Amino acid sequence: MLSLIRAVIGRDLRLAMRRQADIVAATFFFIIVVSLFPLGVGPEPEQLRRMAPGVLWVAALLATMLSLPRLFADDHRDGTLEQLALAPQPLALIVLGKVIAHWLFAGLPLVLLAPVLGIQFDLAEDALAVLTLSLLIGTPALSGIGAIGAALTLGVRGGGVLLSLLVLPLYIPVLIFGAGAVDATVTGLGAQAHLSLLGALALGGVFFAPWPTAAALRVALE
Amino acid sequence: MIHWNSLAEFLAMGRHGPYVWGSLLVMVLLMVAEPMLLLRGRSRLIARLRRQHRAEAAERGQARAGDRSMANWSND
Amino acid sequence: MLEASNLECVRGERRLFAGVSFRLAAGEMLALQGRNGSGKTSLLRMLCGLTPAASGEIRWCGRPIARLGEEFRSALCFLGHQNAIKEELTPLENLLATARLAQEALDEEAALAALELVGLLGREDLACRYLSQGQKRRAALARLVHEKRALWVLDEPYVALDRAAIDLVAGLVGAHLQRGGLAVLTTHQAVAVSAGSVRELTLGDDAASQQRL
Amino acid sequence: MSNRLINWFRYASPQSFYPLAGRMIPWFWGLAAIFGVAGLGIGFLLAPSDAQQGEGYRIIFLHVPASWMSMFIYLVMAFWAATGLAFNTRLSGMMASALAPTGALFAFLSLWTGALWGKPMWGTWWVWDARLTSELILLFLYIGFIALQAAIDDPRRADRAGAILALVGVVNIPIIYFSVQWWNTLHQGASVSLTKAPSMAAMMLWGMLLCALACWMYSIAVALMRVRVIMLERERHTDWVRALLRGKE
Repeated sequence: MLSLIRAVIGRDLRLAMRRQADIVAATFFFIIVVSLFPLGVGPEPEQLRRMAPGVLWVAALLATMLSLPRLFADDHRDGTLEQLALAPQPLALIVLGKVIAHWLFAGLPLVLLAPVLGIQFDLAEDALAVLTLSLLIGTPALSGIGAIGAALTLGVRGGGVLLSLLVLPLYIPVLIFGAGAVDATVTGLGAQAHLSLLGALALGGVFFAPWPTAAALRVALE
Repeated sequence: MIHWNSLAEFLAMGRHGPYVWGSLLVMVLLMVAEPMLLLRGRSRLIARLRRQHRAEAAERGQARAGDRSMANWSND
Repeated sequence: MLEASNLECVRGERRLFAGVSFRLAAGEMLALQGRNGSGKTSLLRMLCGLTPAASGEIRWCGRPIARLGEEFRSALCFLGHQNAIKEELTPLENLLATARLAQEALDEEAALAALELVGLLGREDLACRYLSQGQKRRAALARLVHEKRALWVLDEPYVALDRAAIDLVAGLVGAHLQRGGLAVLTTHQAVAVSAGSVRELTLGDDAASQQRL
Repeated sequence: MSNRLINWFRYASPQSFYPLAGRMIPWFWGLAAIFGVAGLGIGFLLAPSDAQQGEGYRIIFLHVPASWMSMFIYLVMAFWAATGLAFNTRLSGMMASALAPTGALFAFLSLWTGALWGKPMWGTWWVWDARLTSELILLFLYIGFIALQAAIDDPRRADRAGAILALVGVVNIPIIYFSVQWWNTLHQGASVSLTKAPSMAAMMLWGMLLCALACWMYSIAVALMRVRVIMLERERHTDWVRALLRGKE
């Protein structure tokens, strides 16, 4: 079971490394969106500090959305998805592997970049730490929940736009607790509660989402 | 029994008239429009299906006639 | 072992076929024929359990495949219309990754031997996107060299292959049948296999079975 | 028990459900009209004005039933979706897709009446109140469901994809609602909220219940009408639809 998940992760990571342009594009999208905000609302440090958690988190949601359509589309096009669906293990396990791989190449770069971008917004050290931690805990949930949308819109007309329509409302709790954690640190309330709830969402997202995703993939393959 | 003393008072709704009547109007309008649209869609669908079925029946009749003519031709 | 009774396939508003029944024992091969659009691929996908049949049932060792699930899938090797080859990976990586995903033990030596057999030695380190259509197909078919699962379902295995490669694949299928395996494949060409008995099934023969619903 | 349930679903085939629905629709329209007239009569003519909110509170007779229905319809939709996935019945998927537009309509009406209520009471059209925000997200979920089904050509596939989405949504709604409420208490603190409803006189309660019943009956009637249209469309090549349409000429 673990070896299967490892095999899926290994394959997807290798594919992602051969196609680095995608990762780089999504990462730069994140950087650019975050950097545009101060230009739009002005450079007052006080205002920027207040906005930072929300801006970074919304940008993270959008950057994740950008890489989601290809999560299953490539495998679908070249017939690999059929092979995965016919593997003698539950498809949900394979999906779990793909979700973890997606997080490693789409979510983790955002986490690593967050402290640097947070400095642009004049965040204090403790807020930077909580921001990074909240992204570290929360982004797996984005990959997990997003996989459901990616599977549902597989091979569907206008899939990309539809995907955001389906997935973004489901991201709202992650956004609220993620940005809220940083907010709570800034206002001195302590981020403990937010982070625990975020952790619960991430666990739910990563371990329950593969089942509806697998069901949706089977529907798409019919 | 009735709460209002005059029609004007009823319509004014204690200065909240536009809000109250705006709510009611839109709600009633949409709740009337929805079944109306459904009825129209239904009659259009039925007309379209009838046309289709008729066309199919004609096609099938023609195909049968075509079979017969083929048979005659091969008999010659 | 593999048994299909009264299968019906509906695609959109068309019935592609109905009343398709056959029975395949160990060492037998079913060659599916029929013109384009007669539902060959649909039938294969049904046999794999990817597409549910509109009516009818498929049984493996006497039990419905829908009920068997993973037990059936672990006896099944499917090679679809598409190659299931990753353009970014080399033939060797593709072969190893496929085996690992199917939870089969395949070491690099065996994989290289398989690639040599299908004539891809010397190209095993070249990303598949640089290969020709026929070479990609060969890379996909290299799976079959060490494939030990009982039921092979192959969709157009001979497409894009030259004469030598066709003979090679026919040989692999023949050896598989000789081991007591089963195979179902679609083809437009009549290709003799070395061993095992071949049944033929032609889809979409009678215009009556294929009709608009 | 489950066996009988399956049988019941099998008998509820489109062919036998279509005429049954046709016979039921007028009754539900009638009930909707009676409840609606009674509810609006009590709410707008008989009920006394509210001490704090004056006459504007009467919007609540529209707003609360619309919100209730929008949430209730999502649950019913998810129920049909689940039965469709579990028993693979044709009718369930059709019912789910027939309910979605009506649910979206009520979600929209709830937002609309909420905004018109908020302007005189709070002095603003929109407040990021937990309920209003959740209602907005619910509207997004409905729109997502409708858009997904519209984008898939094969109706069986559309049904099953929609069913998975509806079930995911139903699991998520409580989480979303909880998170929005959490967020709301942090950001708004002691500001006004809908939870501080006017202490309700018995007559107000009756008016609201009757209005809610009217919306309920309306939803059933409209959903049955729509499911009949969907049935005709999807089963257009079957003999019973052919016979039905021939009979009407």
